[in-house]
Amino acid sequence: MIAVKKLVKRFGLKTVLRGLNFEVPEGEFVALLGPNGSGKTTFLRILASLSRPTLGEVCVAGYRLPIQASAVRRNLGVVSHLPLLYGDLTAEENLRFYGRMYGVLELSQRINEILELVGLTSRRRDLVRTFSRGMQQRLAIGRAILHDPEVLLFDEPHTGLDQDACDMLDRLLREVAGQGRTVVMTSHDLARVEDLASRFDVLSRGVISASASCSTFTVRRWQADMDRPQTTDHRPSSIVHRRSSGFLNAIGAIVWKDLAAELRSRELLSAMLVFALLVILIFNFALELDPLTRRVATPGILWATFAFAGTLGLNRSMAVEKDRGCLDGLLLAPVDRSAIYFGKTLSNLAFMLIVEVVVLPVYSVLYNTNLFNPGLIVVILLGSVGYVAVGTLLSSMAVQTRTRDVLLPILLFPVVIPILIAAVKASSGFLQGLALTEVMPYINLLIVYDVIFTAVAYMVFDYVVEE
Amino acid sequence: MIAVKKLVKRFGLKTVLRGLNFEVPEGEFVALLGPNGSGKTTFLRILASLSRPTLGEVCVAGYRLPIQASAVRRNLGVVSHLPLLYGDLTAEENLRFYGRMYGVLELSQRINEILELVGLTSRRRDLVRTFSRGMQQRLAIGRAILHDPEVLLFDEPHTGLDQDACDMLDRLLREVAGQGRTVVMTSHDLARVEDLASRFDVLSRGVISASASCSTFTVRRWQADMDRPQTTDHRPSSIVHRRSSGFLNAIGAIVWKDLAAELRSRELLSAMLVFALLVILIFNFALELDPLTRRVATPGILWATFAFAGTLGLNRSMAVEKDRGCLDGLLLAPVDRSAIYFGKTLSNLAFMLIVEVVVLPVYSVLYNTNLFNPGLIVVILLGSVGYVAVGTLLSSMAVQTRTRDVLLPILLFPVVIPILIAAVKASSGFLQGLALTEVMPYINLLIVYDVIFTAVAYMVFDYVVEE
Amino acid sequence: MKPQPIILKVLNVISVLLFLAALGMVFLYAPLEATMNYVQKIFYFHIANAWVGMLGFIAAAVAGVVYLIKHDQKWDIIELAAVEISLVFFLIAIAAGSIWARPSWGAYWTWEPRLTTAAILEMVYISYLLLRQGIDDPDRRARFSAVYTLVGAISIPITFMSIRLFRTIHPVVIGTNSAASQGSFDMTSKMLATMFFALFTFSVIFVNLFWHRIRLGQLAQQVEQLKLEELQ
Amino acid sequence: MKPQPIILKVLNVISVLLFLAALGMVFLYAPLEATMNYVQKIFYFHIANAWVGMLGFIAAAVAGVVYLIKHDQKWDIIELAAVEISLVFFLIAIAAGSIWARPSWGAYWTWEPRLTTAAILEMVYISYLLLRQGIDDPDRRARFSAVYTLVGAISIPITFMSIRLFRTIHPVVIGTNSAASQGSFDMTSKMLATMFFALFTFSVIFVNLFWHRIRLGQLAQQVEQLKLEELQ
Repeated sequence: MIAVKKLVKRFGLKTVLRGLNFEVPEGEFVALLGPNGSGKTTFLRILASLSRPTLGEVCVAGYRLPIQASAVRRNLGVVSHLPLLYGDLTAEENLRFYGRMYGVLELSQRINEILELVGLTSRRRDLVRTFSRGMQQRLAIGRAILHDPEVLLFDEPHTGLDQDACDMLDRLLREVAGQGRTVVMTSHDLARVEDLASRFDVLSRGVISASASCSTFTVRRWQADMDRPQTTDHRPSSIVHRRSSGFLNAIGAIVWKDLAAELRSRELLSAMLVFALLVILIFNFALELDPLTRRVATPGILWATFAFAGTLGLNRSMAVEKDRGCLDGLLLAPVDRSAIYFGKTLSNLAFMLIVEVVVLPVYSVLYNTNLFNPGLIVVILLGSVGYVAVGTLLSSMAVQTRTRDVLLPILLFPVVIPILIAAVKASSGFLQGLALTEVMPYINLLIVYDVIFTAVAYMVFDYVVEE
Repeated sequence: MIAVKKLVKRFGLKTVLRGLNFEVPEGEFVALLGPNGSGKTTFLRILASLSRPTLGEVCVAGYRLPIQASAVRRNLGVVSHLPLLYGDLTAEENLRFYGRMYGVLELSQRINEILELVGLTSRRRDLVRTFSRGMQQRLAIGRAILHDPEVLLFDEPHTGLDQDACDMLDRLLREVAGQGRTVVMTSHDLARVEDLASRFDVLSRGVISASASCSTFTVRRWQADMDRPQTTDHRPSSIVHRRSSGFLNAIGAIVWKDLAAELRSRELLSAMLVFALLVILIFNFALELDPLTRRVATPGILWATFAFAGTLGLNRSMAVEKDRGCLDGLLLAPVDRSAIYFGKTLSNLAFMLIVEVVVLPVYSVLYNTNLFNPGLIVVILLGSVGYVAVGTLLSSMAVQTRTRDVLLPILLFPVVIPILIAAVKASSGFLQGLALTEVMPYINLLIVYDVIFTAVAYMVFDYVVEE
Repeated sequence: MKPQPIILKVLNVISVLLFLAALGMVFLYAPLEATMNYVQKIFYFHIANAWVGMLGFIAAAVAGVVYLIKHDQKWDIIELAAVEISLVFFLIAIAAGSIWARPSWGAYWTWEPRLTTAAILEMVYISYLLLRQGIDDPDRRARFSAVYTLVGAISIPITFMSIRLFRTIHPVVIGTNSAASQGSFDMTSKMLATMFFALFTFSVIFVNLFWHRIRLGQLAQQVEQLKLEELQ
Repeated sequence: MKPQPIILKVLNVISVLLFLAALGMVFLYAPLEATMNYVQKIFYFHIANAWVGMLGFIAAAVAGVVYLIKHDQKWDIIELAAVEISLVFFLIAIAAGSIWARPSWGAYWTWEPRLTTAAILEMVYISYLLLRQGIDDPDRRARFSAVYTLVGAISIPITFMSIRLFRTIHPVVIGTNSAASQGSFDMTSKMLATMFFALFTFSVIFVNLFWHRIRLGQLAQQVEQLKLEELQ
């Protein structure tokens, strides 16, 4: 089911895996032991299609990586020490989101089954943020088997759990693994896995340095099977109906997820709005706007406000994905990476537009100027699209750096200057009632920018998220 | 040496420690075992004076916590799973900084001894950022024993180390502990500590649930003593000369550390400067500054630029302290918390002033206006002091929140509006050559603000850093 | 949760009665103002709301200081209650002020010291709520909130002073008539009586609401407690 | 590190000779311009530096694209070399342009499209360096740098267009004389020859420096490699 030959992985000059060979037959549970820093996580990330092998062959579930990554992802479930769950969604909503990303059919019924299995039916409507670490980890396992994958990868799933939670997790792991799935689980602690695995491989200095099978396993396994007679070694492959999750479907799922989470926490929108109002306040006192200057300066103030508030929103929106490992969760889904890009872009655009829709009337009242102008609406839409198209790309980069606190505006502002110029000019053209012919060059520039940068971001987004 | 009676610790409604009793005689090495989440780290943080006990008595090194925290800190060395070291300083500079914070006399000689002991003499001039995890952990132990403390606390020091590094660390721990020091070390792994400790206590559900002494220890310990005849159980207390680290001394050490690190990495200043220039660029295009408007708008643009670039710098400056646990390192030093506040404030002020010194001439050239005016310099100094005084306080708060990416400007801007107003008015007064009597009200307002907020921040900073 | 104590129930009734009486005084007892006509009636509510907002603002700062001294979660609940009440009443005061100012200023908004300071105060309190939202550990949340209330409480008067230095065209209500063009008017003694009665009424309403909000906070804490116990 | 190959050594010599020759042409061969006098000499260096900056800019973008296709660290080194050279030469071009423009514009700086675009390009490249500094993993650093070079390369022409639409008073050097008041001048054929010779010289210097910088990058990589081996 898993076959790895002469796998080499280098990070720059540092070689982590040095010609590793590894094989797991169908239905076996292999524990991958090794001290911290031995490359277990790197190896598992390669199996999970999250990281590219430098050299060597990797086959998972009958498909080759990285070429057939999408097919592998369809048949793969991953549990890491991060939960890969959204804190501001309920247990049920998290499962629903991932179910849509994997194209699971009859999803509601499947979610009920999973919640029953992981013992969280009574907490289904509670936010994952309020869950204990153990409950989160159980739900993470539920997420991993939601689409009924053939192969399961567990990366130190016991990290941070107390004894009771560990025991509960072990019971669940045994149950999940007992359904004829192929399982690889890493651990730095032999005691943790000896009841579970049928084979132990030791990863050391970048190769499998030892391997041992556990004879007692078969007995235990057999007993476990007796308890649940419906499962067999060759499990029926049609328990869960899946269709290939469509491009638009995945985009829709991501946007729905972002909006649902924001509707509940409102932390991103309220932060952007408060910041936007503060920027306007600061402009007011900094520029001492008398009515005449104000008329000229209004478009500039508006766009500077949108630009500053926008970076705040982009930063937070991506930080949410990164902090709890959710970005990995998205990347594990069998959808095109560009669907992730477009999904995030659309939700960022939605946040930006909501902020603009609130800021415009507030500004109108505060400065006693009428900003309701259909031309202005078009400019704001075009400008926001371009800003968010580049901003989403660059914020996915910024959030993966050490200096993520400060990097986004520094990366973003120099390249969005043309948008800001064109948007300011076009806005002031409409507000001053200029002829359409005078405004059109700027509108055209905005359209050109939007089209070019959406296309470029679409093409390079892969490189930003894939290792 | 350590005596804890009926210790209770609650976080809000959640009780972590439930009447814990714990005693360690002088010179003993106690291993504190317990599963993840059992409260080991919380307990050690209380012993380390980093967290306040809710109820109960805690005595460390003969002093009571939290009343005699400063005396405890003088006699305490802590190693946690975070290195508490600055990546942009060399090994030697890190030790020098902490030595100054602890008031170690004959520091250079002591640093040489320590580097020798932890085997890093050859790497003394390399940045800690380039060290492997194991080297960092060894240096962290060097940092902990630099001031020759009587009590050592180790919080899972093996986390994230590979086998070789663990072995090396064990040798070092044995050597360090063998000098008659009292040691408490937490672990979730018995195998890890059985060679080291003379007693094992198990922490479970908030109390010590079991305790066992290791009979073989005495023999081993005796052998270890034979190897190094100079150490005795009652070690001479005068190996390292210390004086009480003065208030100004500690401030100086912090400022020196920040400037030295920044001089090397230049990442904070360059980020602030680039951002400042970008803000000016955006203003230029947003406001379409013709020469007349420009004259009026200059002070406003300058101050808005300083305010925006300032939040970036404050954010990064505090994130550096927080990310590698260095804030804990500062808090462990036997100096008043307000020394930490003033030290950070002074270095933030230095960064802000450097940025302003660069921005002013650049702005002068770009807009062909003369900004060299002694009055303006005074205003900039006064404004920056107030801004940084509040900003340092609020950024120490913001960095400890979940939404740290976005929170600082939102917290800071509403309360610094009076500074911005007064600074803009005073600046434009000086630039337009108004009479001093017209400008003075604003200068006075700035001074009042600076004095009041420095005093308030001084008084409340304790509450921001202490748990 | 204990049932409402008798005094609170009595206070509920008194609050409603006082509010009705105040309404009656404003619309029936107080004379119509000459230039602004019925719009001037808003003035009473504007003043009363601003007054209550101020009370809440001060209560929050005091609760913050007490929390920092006592480290008792109770004062955090009180502080949050005061902030929320202050937030709502200041918002009403600002809205009422805008409507009242519309005829005299020709715009819903002017950058006038009191109005602007109230708006900035609203920002401080919204930032306060965002700060609370960003912290999960209740102890730290309470500590940071208290510190921020304190910083806000000190900054607001300075903000007011600085904006006042900056510009001022707010109607000077009680005093000379010189600023008539800017929306001031003569207070008759009946108007004055109505105003003070409104202030008194809203103070009682404030105490009543404050009490209710604190009870709500305690209830929320108990719910949290129960959830936690269920978890363990 | 291998010693410098023969071609590189020859190139070193040629670069120096060409540079001396260009100096000679600028100061001895090219005629003095009537209104601006010696200040106009700067023009040749301004143009040549801007040209080399442009070459480096294009080289960086190409190297970025190739890196994204091949994932070979070599192209990252080339990209960084091109960016650094471009950064320095554009900076010189901007400074030279400012000095040259001083007499005709009456200021060191005008918000003129070419100058402003060059300044924004500098910002893009400084941001590029800050991005690199913030990433420790060399693979990710190379990937992100390549993406950012690409984004920058596409944005810069659009920036130029938008600023051009926004305002323009840059001297139109070759062409009509209508914009004389804005600092343009008539190019004599000798001047033209000098300009082209300067362009050629600086192109050779660019190739030479580029080569040296790439070798330096490789050297740095080897040092890193050695340190890593020592660690293990």
